[in-house]
Amino acid sequence: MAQTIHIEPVTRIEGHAKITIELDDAGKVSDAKFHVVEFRGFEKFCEGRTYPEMPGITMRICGICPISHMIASAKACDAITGVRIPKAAEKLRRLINHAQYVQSHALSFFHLSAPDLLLGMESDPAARNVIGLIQANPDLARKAVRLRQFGQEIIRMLGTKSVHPPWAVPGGVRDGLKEENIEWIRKRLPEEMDTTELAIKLLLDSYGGFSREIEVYGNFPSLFVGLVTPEGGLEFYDGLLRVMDADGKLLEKGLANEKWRDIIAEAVEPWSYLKFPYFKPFGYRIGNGDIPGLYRVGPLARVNICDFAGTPKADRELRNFRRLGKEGKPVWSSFHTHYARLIEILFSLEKIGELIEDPAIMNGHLRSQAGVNNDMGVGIMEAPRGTLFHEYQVDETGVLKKVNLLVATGNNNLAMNKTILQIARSYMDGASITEGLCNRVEHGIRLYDPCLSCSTHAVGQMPMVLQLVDSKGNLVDQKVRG
Amino acid sequence: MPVVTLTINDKLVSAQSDKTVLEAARDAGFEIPTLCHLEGLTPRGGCRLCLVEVEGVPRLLASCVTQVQEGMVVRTETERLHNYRKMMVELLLAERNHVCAVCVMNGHCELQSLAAKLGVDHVRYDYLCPDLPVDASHERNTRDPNRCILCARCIRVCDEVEGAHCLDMMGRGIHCNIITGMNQEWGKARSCTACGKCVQVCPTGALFKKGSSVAEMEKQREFLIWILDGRDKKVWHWSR
Amino acid sequence: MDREELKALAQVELDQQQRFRCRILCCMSTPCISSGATAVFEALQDAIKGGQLDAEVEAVATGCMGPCSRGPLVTVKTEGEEDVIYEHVTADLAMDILDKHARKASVPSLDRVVLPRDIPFFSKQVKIVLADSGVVDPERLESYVARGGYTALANALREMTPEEVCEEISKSGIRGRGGAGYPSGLKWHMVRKAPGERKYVVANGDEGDPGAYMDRTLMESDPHRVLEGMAIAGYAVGAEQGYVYVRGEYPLAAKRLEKAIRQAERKGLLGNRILESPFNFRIDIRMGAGAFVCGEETALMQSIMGRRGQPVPRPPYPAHKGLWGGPTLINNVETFGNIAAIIGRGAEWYASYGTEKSKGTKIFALAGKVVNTGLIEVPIGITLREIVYEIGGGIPGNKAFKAAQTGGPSGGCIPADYLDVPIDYESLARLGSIMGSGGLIVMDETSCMPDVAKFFMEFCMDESCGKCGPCRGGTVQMHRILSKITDGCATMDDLKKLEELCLMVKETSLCGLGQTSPNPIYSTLRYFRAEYEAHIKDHHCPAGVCTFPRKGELTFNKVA
Amino acid sequence: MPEPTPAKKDAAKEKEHPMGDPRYKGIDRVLKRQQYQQDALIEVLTAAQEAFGYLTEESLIYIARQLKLPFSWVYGVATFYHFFSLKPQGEHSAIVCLGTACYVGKAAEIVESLEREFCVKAGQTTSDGKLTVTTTRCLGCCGLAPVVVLDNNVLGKETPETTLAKVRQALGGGNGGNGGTPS
Amino acid sequence: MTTRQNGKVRLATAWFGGCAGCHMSLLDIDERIIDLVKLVEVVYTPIADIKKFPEDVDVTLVEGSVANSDHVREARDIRKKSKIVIAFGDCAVTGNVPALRNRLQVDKILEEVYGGGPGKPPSTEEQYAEVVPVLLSKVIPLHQIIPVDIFLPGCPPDPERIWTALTALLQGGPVALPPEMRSFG
Repeated sequence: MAQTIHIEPVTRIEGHAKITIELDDAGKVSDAKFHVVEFRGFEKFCEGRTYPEMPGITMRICGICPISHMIASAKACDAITGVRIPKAAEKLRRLINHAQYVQSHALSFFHLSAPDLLLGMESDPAARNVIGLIQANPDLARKAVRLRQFGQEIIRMLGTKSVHPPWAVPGGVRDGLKEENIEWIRKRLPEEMDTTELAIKLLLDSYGGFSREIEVYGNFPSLFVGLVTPEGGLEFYDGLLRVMDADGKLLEKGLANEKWRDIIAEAVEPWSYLKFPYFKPFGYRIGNGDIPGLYRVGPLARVNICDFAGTPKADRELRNFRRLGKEGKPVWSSFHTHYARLIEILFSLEKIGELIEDPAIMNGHLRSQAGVNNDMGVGIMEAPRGTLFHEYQVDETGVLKKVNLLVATGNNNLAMNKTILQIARSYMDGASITEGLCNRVEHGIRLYDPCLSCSTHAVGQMPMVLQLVDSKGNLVDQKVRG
Repeated sequence: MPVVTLTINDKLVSAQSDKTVLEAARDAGFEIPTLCHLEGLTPRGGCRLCLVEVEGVPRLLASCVTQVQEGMVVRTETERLHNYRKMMVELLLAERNHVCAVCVMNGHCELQSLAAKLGVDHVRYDYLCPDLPVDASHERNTRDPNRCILCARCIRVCDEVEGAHCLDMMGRGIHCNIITGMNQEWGKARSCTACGKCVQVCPTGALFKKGSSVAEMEKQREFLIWILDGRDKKVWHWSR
Repeated sequence: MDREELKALAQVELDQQQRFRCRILCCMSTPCISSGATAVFEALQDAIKGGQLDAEVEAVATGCMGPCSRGPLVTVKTEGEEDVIYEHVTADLAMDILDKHARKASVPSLDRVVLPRDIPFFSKQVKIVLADSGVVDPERLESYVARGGYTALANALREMTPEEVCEEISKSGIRGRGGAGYPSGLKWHMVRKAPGERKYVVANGDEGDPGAYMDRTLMESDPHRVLEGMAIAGYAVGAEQGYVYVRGEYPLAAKRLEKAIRQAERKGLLGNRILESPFNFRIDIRMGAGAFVCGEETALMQSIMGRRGQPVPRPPYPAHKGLWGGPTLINNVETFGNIAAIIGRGAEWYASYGTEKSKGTKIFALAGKVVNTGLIEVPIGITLREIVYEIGGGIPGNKAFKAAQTGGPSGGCIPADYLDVPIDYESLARLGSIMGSGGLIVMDETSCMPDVAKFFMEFCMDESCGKCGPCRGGTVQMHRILSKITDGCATMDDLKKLEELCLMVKETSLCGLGQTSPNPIYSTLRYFRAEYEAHIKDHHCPAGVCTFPRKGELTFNKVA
Repeated sequence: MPEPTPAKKDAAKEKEHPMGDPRYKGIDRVLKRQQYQQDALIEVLTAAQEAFGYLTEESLIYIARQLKLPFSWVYGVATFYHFFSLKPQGEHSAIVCLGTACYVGKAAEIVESLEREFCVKAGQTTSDGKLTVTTTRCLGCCGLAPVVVLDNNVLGKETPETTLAKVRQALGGGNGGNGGTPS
Repeated sequence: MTTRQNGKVRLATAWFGGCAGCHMSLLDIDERIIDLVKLVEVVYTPIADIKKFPEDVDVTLVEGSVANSDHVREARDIRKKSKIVIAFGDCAVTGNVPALRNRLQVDKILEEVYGGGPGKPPSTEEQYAEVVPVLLSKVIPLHQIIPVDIFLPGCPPDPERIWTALTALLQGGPVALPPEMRSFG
């Protein structure tokens, strides 16, 4: 008897979503779907606004990574005006972006995923959360809170608010740093570096207990997409698009941003408000249901595709990370995203250290002025969760005619679906739903740290109901957790 | 000019007899909220926020258009007035698409700060959500009717101070709207002198400097008094 | 022309009329025309000419005779006989009428359409303003003069000082017929005393209340009466320029007024040196263009000056600073219709009609669920029961009287419990309604009161000028809540919100339109609250008007 | 079908108006009679509406120039009053009175039936330009409620059925129903 | 506020149509969160694993606007089970940015956003109707669906604002924010 299991809402992710698992007549998992259940329509309601308002509007797509949207949007606006922004402004934008990586990755690792890693995948769901963590390990929790705060505080210094700061504008930024800010950052950096290294140690120490998870949590060949510096280094703010296949071969070495449409197209499915982007040259679905154009973005992809990080500590960890891939291939298992994420925090902290010591960052010229010079602008950057695309078309007065947003989480949509299918297949036995299974499937999603607010069209809280539905759609069993 | 004595909120106040109750109250240190009123423009009495109670008068009077009278007893802050003012601000917020968070005037807006001051922390009425297009055709200024409260300050400054009368109001009731020229694109309205006065007097983000980003627009209104004093009284305000 | 010549002119006209043995008066006001009066009149004229009756019989086109729903109406005046009124006259019946009255033939079929003169519809009425309506030919000055027209003006110019005229108006106790009931004499005195080079007199004929059409009838049926009243006012307050502001929907009224002004100017009854006195007075017509708010005096003045009809705050009142800054006397057309009678027959005579505080008569437009609809003029103080059941002939179809709506969108509903309340300014105000311009709509049990309130609120919402926030936004929100109620998806909280809004809009709006817009809600809530609650709590419309597609169940989008 | 304005026929005979359209003469007459006074704006607009059937943008500009008024002023006045239309009207017009007496007489049902039959919303003209359906607030014929004005003829005591029949007839032939065929 | 046996207030947070920024701002009270955890028992929140909204909650913070049928259902459930409901942030209080779509027709937006790509757009197939909720024609603030006790505007509300309100509430006092702490945006 075929059945469908519903997980609703998926929790400890940033947004609203549901999961359904379909079982065939033999009780084997035949498919698993990740549903994004909200729609906000940014692409449509932004039409008719003027482009300089876009950084402020689009950052409201997400409360966790507003900086990414603000900057991607500002970059798209820069392209519309056709100006090169002042050096100091670029450095400041990089600084705020690194600050965001610190706070966002810290949130993902400590607040959302660590409860599974440190308390166990099958521990009591009532305590398996950040509050449980605070109670179990207040010292670590305090460190985690302070790491996130460090990032948020830098954002507040520059933009007056830690969430949705009205700061980046077309042509540059609105405000610079003060001496005392640099002093504060300098003083706090070592502590945050220690916390990150501690986290890496905790994670790697726990690896022994997760060998099965490493094996089946999104461990499949796929393409990897992300930005790299012209030299091939790890890059978040600006750079060239690189596409690597599962064997480590570069399909695109460094594509100019404006050409992103050549490699990425989007599909839609009736069961999700989130679109399904795929690598265009390889196509969407083929006869046997495989999706050859499936690619992954985010920390795992970024760390896989870059040739080097460019800072000593991050490069040291990167070398260690590379050993996890089999036969010199890229690292496939999404479980290692946690590690990649921590490497990126390290990288960001090192970069922040570099940037504040650069005298050029204190230059007072922060903004270039210009009107509409191009009818189109593309802004691509690496958000914590992956590559983020903003593309605007404007009329000659600067009013938006068309807005296209392809957000990080969207890029991972196909991969997330495949990941939960893989997890469900290996942990599902018989027709009974265990709490542990639910959480494992959800953790599979959490690996991607999906920001569903970000998924533009989509946001959702993931309540979790597992439902067994027979092939005729009748409810057979239901498990509501909580 | 003869001077009259009146009582405002139990305080004895004297004022020149050609002053309005609003002016007298403000001179005496009482804050009466206003939106359509702006010193230097002819009073309009449209926003009704400056309503006050006057003893012996059954109706509430708009203080911006009511002249002081000897022996007048005025109250500017009663619970009734406060409630009405709150409701008026709620009605204004409901009739157009005021999204403070992504407005160019966020943090500097008169409507926003007035709402906060009056304790409007939510709007009890249905949002009407009209679909109004933004006009960015002008080389310097942008008009977003979604944020307009129809106070007509822009119309008055354009007519009375600049003398261009490029702006006016069209339609009626809830369908009123500010227009430029023959309801044409602002950039094509030849009577506009691009002086930008309308932008500066606008209390909200309905008129803003082109290219402003969210929360970036701030307005300066001193120019109005500078012009009027210079023009009418031959008194010039030299800044610094 | 002077006073003697005026008398002579009247005599000539009277002599002329007496030459006819029989005069057939055809009502040619808008309602009768739309019922086919033109054909009747033309058939009569043709037959008179064709039958060589020109010397003895005259067909006259007149204004309104009152019972509009019975049109086309024809009155036959025969020497030495009582006047006979016929209803529902067709061209064929007109021939029968001619046969019977001009040729003295016996036409029994006509008995069916004779309207008895002794029915309460006529006997209960007192016609002062409408005295000549349906009698005189509105397109001929002489016709009005023959009825004593313009003698009041002549007497005032000759025998009274402006001060005395104002005093006479004060003594008569007449109050503004536009709705608010402000004592006219006071206003006249104010304008007279106000300093100002140029003063103006304005007749407000922007009759916007849906359901009221007495001003139109007066302007169409007896335009000279209005002009004479204005001229007297001009003399009294010291104005040399007058305007009649005619509602845009009334082209016929404007046409007849225009004609009347030209005739009067030609005879020296308007213009320079009126009736050989030093008094000059010109009258111009200004047409409205479809805006109810222009009935509000400050908006009306804006409109006369060619601007958007948005009210301006008072004070200053028009009496001090009105048109182009000059003191301006604004009275309703009906008010001006009373002036000639007051000056002509004296304030004391006038004050003998009405109640202690409300003198004279008032015209009502009786409409809705009542047998006799039409225009009636009754002494102030008459009871609603007399109007509905005697003059109006009761409710058709044996249905129950539910309420009478007076005062239009600014007024309220009077329920059956108060049928015996005398109709005057104060009593109506106590019941939560107003006299208004005189619309009186009778509603029976098939009218749903929340729906009625919604109807009026929609009117106010459409007609709000948009200048002040409370009216602009408040009317829309009140209408929304009423819609929710009639759609069956409101809550008691909504009702509370509605009441709060009512009070706020009433107390804070800039002009009368906004201030009175909640009145229909107030009065229906006051007397029919249970009906509102039935809609909200039980999703049931007692009158069976509102339909609730999803009874008790609200879909999300409905709520949204 | 009404004449496409008689003024056009005389165009050849009369001297051309500087605006290139003889219908402007009607406006000029009123302008002169009102001595180009700015406060006569509403009268002049009325004349323009009579001449053109609606207020064309060109005519508004012409009036503004003649009266030396700002464009925005003229446009503001023209849109304040319901009488003025800035869109061309249909060949035929059906105005349904929604005054109180007509409302009590269920005039709303007449509007609905017209809207349904001819696929228009009140205030709009059918896509083929044949019929304009509008509503008004009291024509002062309350004794005859509900009232419909069809091509300037006042019809009293109407029902949805009688009105539909008369409108169909006015549109020519009994099958006026295709008047609003969406294009 | 009644105190429980463990002396803790039962607190829940929920998240409708919004961006999570208000939750982030709540986390931005930083180390005070550790103090907060001593006073409250967090019984439901998107960042914990409890799937079903529990009974008998003292205070619920609701972030986000009401934008689809799931939100309506959840809001009503929350109201039933919570003593105090707080509209948390501008989206819940005014509709805010998500309400920008209100001037458009929802079907048209869906068509335009999802048209063009390969595959079928969301919600067109019946079998997913239960999974993918129906969008409301207008995005509305929370108080238009359920009664709301306290409004905490801001996009997002500043951490200080949240802390002031929460501490006032936890101390059993009324929440009266000063003017500078209650402005929209």
